[in-house]
Amino acid sequence: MNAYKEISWNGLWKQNSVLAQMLGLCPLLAISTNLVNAVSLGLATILVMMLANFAISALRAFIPYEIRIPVFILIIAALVTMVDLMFNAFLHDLYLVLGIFIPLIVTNCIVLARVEAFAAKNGLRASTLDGLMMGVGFIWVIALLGAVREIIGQGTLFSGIEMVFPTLSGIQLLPADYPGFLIAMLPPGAFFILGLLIAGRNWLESRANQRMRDKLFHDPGASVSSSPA
Amino acid sequence: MSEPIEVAPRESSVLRISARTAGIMLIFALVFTALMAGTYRATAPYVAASALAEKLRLIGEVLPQELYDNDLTADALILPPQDMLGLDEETRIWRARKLGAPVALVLEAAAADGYSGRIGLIMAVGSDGKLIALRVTSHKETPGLGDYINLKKDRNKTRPWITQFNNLGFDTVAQKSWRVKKDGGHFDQMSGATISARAVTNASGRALAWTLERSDRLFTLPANSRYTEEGKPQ
Amino acid sequence: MLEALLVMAFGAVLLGAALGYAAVRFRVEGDPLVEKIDAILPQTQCGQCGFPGCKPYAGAIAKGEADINQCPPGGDEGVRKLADLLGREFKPLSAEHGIEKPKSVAIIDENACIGCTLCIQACPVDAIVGAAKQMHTVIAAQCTGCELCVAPCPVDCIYMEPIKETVDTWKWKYPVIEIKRAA
Amino acid sequence: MTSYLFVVLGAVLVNNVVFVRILGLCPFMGVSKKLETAMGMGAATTFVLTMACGASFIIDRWLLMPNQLEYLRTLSFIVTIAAIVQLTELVIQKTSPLLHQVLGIYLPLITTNCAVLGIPLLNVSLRHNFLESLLFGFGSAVGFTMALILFAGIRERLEAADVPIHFRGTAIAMITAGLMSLAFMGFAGLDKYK
Amino acid sequence: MISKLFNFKGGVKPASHKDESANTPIVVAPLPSQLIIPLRQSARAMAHCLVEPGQIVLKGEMIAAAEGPMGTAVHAPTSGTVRAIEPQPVPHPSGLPAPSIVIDPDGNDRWIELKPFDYRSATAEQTRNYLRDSGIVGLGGAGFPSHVKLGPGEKGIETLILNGAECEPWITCDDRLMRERADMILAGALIMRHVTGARRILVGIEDNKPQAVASMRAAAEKLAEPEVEVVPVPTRYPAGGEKQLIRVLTGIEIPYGKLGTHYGVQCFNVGSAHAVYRAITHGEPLISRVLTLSGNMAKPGNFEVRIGTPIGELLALAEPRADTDRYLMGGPMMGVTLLSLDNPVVKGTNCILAGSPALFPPPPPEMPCIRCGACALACPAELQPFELYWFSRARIFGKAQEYKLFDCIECGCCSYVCPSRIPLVDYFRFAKGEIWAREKEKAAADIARERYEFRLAREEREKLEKAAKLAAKTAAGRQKAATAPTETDNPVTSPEEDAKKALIAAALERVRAQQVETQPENTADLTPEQLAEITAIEQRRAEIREMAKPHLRQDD
Amino acid sequence: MTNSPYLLKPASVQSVMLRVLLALLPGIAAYVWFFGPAILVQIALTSVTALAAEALILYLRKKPLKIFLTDGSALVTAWLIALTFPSIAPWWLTVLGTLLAIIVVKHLYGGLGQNPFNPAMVAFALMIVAYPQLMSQWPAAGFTDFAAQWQAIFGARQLDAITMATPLDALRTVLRDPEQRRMIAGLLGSNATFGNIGGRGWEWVALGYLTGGLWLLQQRIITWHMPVAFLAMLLAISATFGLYDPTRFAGPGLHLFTGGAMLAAFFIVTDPVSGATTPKGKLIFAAGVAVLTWIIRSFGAYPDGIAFAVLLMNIAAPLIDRYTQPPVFGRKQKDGGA
Ligand SMILES: Cc1cc2nc3c(=O)[nH]c(=O)nc-3n(C[C@H](O)[C@H](O)[C@H](O)COP(=O)(O)O)c2cc1C
Ligand SMILES: Cc1cc2nc3c(=O)[nH]c(=O)nc-3n(C[C@H](O)[C@H](O)[C@H](O)COP(=O)(O)O)c2cc1C
Ligand SMILES: Cc1cc2nc3c(=O)[nH]c(=O)nc-3n(C[C@H](O)[C@H](O)[C@H](O)COP(=O)(O)O)c2cc1C
Ligand SMILES: Cc1cc2nc3c(=O)[nH]c(=O)nc-3n(C[C@H](O)[C@H](O)[C@H](O)CO)c2cc1C
Ligand code: SF4
Ligand code: SF4
Ligand code: SF4
Ligand code: SF4
Ligand code: FES
Repeated sequence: MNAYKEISWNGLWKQNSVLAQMLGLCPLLAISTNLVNAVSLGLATILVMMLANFAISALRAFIPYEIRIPVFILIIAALVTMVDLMFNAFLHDLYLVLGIFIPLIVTNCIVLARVEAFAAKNGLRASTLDGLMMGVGFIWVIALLGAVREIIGQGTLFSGIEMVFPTLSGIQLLPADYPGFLIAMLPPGAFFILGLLIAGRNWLESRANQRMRDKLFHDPGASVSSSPA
Repeated sequence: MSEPIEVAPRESSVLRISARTAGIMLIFALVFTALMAGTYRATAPYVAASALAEKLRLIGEVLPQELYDNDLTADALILPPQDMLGLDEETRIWRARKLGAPVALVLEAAAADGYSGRIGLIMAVGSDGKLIALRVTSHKETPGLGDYINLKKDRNKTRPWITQFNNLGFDTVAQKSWRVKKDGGHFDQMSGATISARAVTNASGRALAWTLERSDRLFTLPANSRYTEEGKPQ
Repeated sequence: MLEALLVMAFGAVLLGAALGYAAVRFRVEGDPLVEKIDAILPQTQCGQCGFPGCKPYAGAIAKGEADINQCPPGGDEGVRKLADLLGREFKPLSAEHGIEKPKSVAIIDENACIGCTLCIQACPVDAIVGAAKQMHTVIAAQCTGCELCVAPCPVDCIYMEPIKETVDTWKWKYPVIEIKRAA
Repeated sequence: MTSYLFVVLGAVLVNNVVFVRILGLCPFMGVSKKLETAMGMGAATTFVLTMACGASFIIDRWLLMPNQLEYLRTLSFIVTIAAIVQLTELVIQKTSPLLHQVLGIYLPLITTNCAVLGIPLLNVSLRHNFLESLLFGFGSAVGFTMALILFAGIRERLEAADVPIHFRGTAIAMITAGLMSLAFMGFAGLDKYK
Repeated sequence: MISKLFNFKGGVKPASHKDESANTPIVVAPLPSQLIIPLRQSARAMAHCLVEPGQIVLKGEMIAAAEGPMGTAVHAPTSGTVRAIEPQPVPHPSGLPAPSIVIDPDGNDRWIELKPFDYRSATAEQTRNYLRDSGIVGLGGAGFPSHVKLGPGEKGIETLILNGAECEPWITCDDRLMRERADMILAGALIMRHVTGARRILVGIEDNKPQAVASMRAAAEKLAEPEVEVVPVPTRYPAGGEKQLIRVLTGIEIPYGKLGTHYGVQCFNVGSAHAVYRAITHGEPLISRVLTLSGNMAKPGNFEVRIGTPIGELLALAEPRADTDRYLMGGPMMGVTLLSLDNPVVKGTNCILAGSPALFPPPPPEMPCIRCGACALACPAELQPFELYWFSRARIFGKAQEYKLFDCIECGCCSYVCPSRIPLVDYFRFAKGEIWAREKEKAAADIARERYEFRLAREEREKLEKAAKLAAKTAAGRQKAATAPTETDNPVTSPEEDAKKALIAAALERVRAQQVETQPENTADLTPEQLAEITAIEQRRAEIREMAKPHLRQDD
Repeated sequence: MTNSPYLLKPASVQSVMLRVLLALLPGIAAYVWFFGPAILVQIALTSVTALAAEALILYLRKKPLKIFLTDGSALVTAWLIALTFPSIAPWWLTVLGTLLAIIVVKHLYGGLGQNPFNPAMVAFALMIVAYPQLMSQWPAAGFTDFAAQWQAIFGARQLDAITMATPLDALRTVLRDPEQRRMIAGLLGSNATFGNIGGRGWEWVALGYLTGGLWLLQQRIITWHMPVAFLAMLLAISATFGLYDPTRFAGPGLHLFTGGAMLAAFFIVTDPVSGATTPKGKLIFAAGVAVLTWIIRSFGAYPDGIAFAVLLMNIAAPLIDRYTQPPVFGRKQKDGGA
């Protein structure tokens, strides 16, 4: 159980694909113009990651070392193509919005990196969980980025939701005469906001470190002074 | 499968290794291609349906469903690239009829002189010579400034800019007034972003004129045939 | 369907063969990276990194089995160089492996030494001379200050002495920036 | 003839892969700490991407399109690219161990540089012919290399700057990339003068 | 006659303050109460002490001999008794003490017998050795041994340059020397020309010293020698820098790491020429020099001072003002702060400057560099000081070296002009020191690596040998096999282990050592020096062992 | 204790920045004369914002407030923002621009002296991308009614009466319309007398900047390299193309005396922090800005390319510096192993 917890924690925070490993940045930045796009792509990514990790973990015994990369890529590409076809068939509007970024999940470094670093060495259950958690780690970041960019950029949230659920519609979060800050929607804004997110993570990490250090170096001191001699 | 793996690479010849890897690649390729092909087969009808729906939705924006009763996709002309319409690739003209009588032509056009390049348009021209409605299908105008030509992006929700073309024809607005006010014409523009408005207005005027000149022929050519200019050989 | 399979089969066979061939033809031996890492390590050979010497630690880094911040004698400076070499992000020295100390040399109290040779065997760089039952002495110039000889000595006659500054070894200090917070 | 020039210039400046198309960011962030590595990575990517564009065009036109196998594009392109990359890697490893060391883990990761797949896919959707495909690939790669090198130049300087502690490293690099991309927006509109 | 002057880039023009001390003649300073003569002559060389405490020496007697190629001799500046040979504070930015000879003067100031040196009949080599033994070093500040600079070099020397620029504010000792002893300076220069075989002599003097120029010109005319030329050069700090002066007078630029001799020029301070003259024609070794006392003083002036005079004893001559808060040795641009007034005058001391908060206000706080480029415009070495600063500050030393950190001559022009008041030179000194230290560390690490690897190889070999022996033994007699495992035990034990256990282990160890007969052979690859050291140690040890025998614990 | 040199020239960052501010005054005076006091309001707004932002960050980073607040660099940035933004831009626009410039572009990089990008130009670029319409409403010449300008900055905006397209913008509008291209010769050619080149008033403002800039040169705050290279290159390229096809390309008069060309030549391109620093590098940098400015003005989507051109060259500055290091003393000629 502990191992699973660690896998989850790695995926969600410690080894977070984006914030810690700086992988999978392209879809992250390109598709996070609003929350709905972001989450959609995130879900597609999770799906691919789980399937890929599962498949490769299952097949790892049959893959010789020299051609492991082509084979991994072959498998991932096949999975991505299937997801792509599904999007085209069932979420056509979204398919048009996400454009080449669905096929590009293939090259999302994080998929291949995980497959190579984890699934190729671990069991089925752990690998699938790793795929899931890495994916969730990706999706929360891209969703956060999407939400922030959408709010700052145009003052709305969930705009474009009708592409997925035709009955719903986005909400205007800021006053209607909010002029919008276009930069947030454009590439520069994506970089800026991601930079701030990373700095935020650094800040949290350093605070955690500090707390740990305090625990290590102060608590014993405190207990010594308070404990009876 | 497991047998070749046990062969230590040092002992095997280059050829054998090549053959072995090729074999494994082959198997993986076959299995996964089969999977993909299966998915493709399974989703193909849905994909086609989605594409069709997309087209119909676009048409629906300029031409209300109630106005016609024929199957537009079956009653279309193939239109080769047309300079007058600003089109540099093959498009289609859909012909709407009600009870067999011509109702409207739906066609695409483009303005090449937008602020940031091409603006794609779709429009429905009624058999009475009026422009039923006009929409922008694609553009690269500056977000927040020139993008009001897109109905969805227009901040004026009560009377979006693009709707002022609804149901106008050269009878109500003379062809030489089919311009933005800034150029001495009939149509409003958004101050500070005249270029986009001018491009759309001028392109729509040209397209309307083009259509009206040959509207009869457009309605009468056989379905799914290729449109050619009169007098020119096929 | 059939075309798809054929196309992919064709590609797969071609690629698999080419790659298998290349993998054998172009195999390389040895890892020059280890040498490069070893060149950065301070060669104190103290084992504080958790490996029996600098070279083994270098090997572990190259294989990705050890982090780059485990060598206290190298200090933050050393970590920075490793980070540079390996294209990784700098991280401060890991506290569990020890802290950077001023460089020092071992001194054997010659009066107390019983000549047991334990320290000779502990010294990773043969900086202690002497033979069984004779007193031992550290050749200061060759002592790396690893402290490995201190613990084994049964009569506790080895101590570490920080190297003193002389006019010749003195260095200019980092200029202090004398901006005090106004108000 | 000039249209070919515009393909290249457009890919290098106006629609720069990194700053405008937002492709290839992982190596852009990862291999830009030093100028020398940036140059090496740029050269490797240029080679691979140009090759990939040529190869993928041929595959698309001669194998996939005639057989209505467009859905195999992603797969066949990426596998081709992976093969090109791996061959390149093996050759470099043998012939120039130094370069191989410098590029380290990033050479195999060229495969996962999404620009390397994205550009061939864009070639298809932009309906480029063979020469245009090659030039587009080359131009994009040059744009990538340029971005990488310029970025490395700034990052080397940043190393000595008194950046607030939480922003050191990737965070400030990200913000720098944003400002660079802002600067590249200045080229907007140049490509419509075809 | 007037040769074409060249220009050097950069430089600054601080107020010169020469008038304060330039107008009074050189005064001979009185005999101090004690003399402290450091054995360390320059960064490069340490003299070899010839005297012992208590020994009586005469004025001019050699008390330490030249050692090594860069060494020069040291002489007693007056007659008296050697009180001690001990570390004393020396004028060095570190303030650390260095070995020195302390002499109590007897007040008689009795000369040793002086013999002029007939350089015309001696070989150049002999003259150089004579100068070395007369303790002649450059008096321009760096204290570089003059006999080395007088060496033939690669191509021979064509031009001899006398440096009378004296570009630092306040300092006027060379000025006075040129005004008062122009003949001697030129006579010294002619000797140097003879030794080097140079063709011409150029004397460069900043044009803010017209009297010195006139006096030198007059002396030159008297000589009636061709190819001796006195050239006024534009006043701009650091026109007196060797490379800058050579550039101005000849147009030759000498890069870092090259010496004037590579280019056929050599540059000497006028004081050095004067000292050479005195040594050759009068046989007087270098035991005194002219220096300037100026700055925040009531009676600034120039004084002929014995080397070794404690600076504190000198100051009264010029009557420092009450608000003096520090003393500098050297000029305000390159001098060092004296950390103690006990520091003695050394051969390179050309000026003692009294400073006050008004003269040298404490620098305002350092601001970040705004890359304004003022420093680059001022740098006579044509460096980009702000780039060097940027890298030195962030400790990116490799880059600093790439940007030619070591070409910096530490003239201080960049710090002088910097609007952000950055102590640039301090950063460069820091960086240079770190780089040198690092190089030393690297060399040490390389040696350590070698020795470590050698040891590993040796252990490997020993193991193999042992195994072979063991195999032989087991073959010989099976019953002994039982003891074998203990022999391979690793004797290195944990610190917690108490001494007794270790002693037993040690005893076992010896038994084992005898058994296997493999003694540590780590003395195999030592240099003769090391071997000598070891023998010395062994000797010492033998003595100690004798002394310590009763106290040693019996271990068997 | 301090070390040598003990003498320091009386110079400070503060005096450098102060003189830059002084040098801006002639241009500002002309600005007020022709376009009313709105610009003064903007300068006040940006100055206060910049100082407040600076103080906040210094406080957060625990740096000495007084020294850095009084160094004047934030004010230079602030004034340049005010001068490059339309003087009747709404208050929040300039304030937002200034905040981003000071906080993100300057202080995230460590503050004074460390920013690789020109803060004022980033502010301009960010705002013209985000709010192109607001950033292109310039006051019409002769329209100096303070009340209306105040209204434009702080109140509801009814601008049509008081704005006009700047010449550069008018030019691009015309260039875009093939039918109007024929008119262009008239626009570009006939009116080209001083007082009418860059639109009434603007060339006097430019002249003011020129005066101040020359004074800065005389004060040795800037060197000749940047202004000369920038203006010469802009002149050369616009003259060449202006002669080649006067119906498509504006001539040098328009390029040099409209928009921010003069301001840029002396105050913006010369920013020491974000620009190149070697002599050759300065020439390349400034010439590069000129070429990019001309390209963006002539073909790009944004009317004035200066800001983008400066930022683009900022990106290249570290590399320019690196590859144009002047030879060090004694290392000019290749000789025996030197
Ligand atoms: C960055 C920028 C982007 C612009 N984008 C557009 C645009 O997309 N559409 C447009 O019509 N005008 C755009 N303009 C404005 C035009 O340059 C021009 O000022 C305007 O079309 C003239 O309209 P007016 O005559 O109503 O002022 C833009 C201006 C700038 C500065
Ligand atoms: C910046 C600088 C300024 C110097 N100024 C003088 C000077 O004014 N007069 C002088 O004799 N030496 C000066 N020197 C020392 C000379 O470079 C050089 O060492 C000296 O002239 C050599 O003569 P010497 O060996 O006889 O001392 C200066 C050195 C430097 C680095
Ligand atoms: C550095 C800089 C300085 C500027 N200074 C002025 C100026 O003094 N006067 C002016 O009219 N416009 C100035 N501008 C704005 C542009 O030159 C240009 O006129 C304006 O952005 C375009 O407005 P438009 O969209 O109405 O054409 C400046 C821009 C920059 C980047
Ligand atoms: C000649 C000169 C030009 C300057 N130009 C600018 C400028 O264009 N933009 C700016 O933000 N600051 C400018 N500054 C101010 C200062 O360099 C700037 O605030 C720094 O970039 C902040 O680190 C200038 C300063 C000087 C001395
Ligand atoms: S900790 Fe000691 S043994 Fe390990 S690398 Fe550093 S110096 Fe070498
Ligand atoms: S371990 Fe101690 S007692 Fe034994 S030989 Fe070494 S110094 Fe002497
Ligand atoms: S003079 Fe000072 S502020 Fe100017 S560039 Fe040099 S170091 Fe920087
Ligand atoms: S101290 Fe060094 S860097 Fe500064 S001006 Fe002098 S030579 Fe140049
Ligand atoms: S996701 Fe694009 S390169 Fe990594």
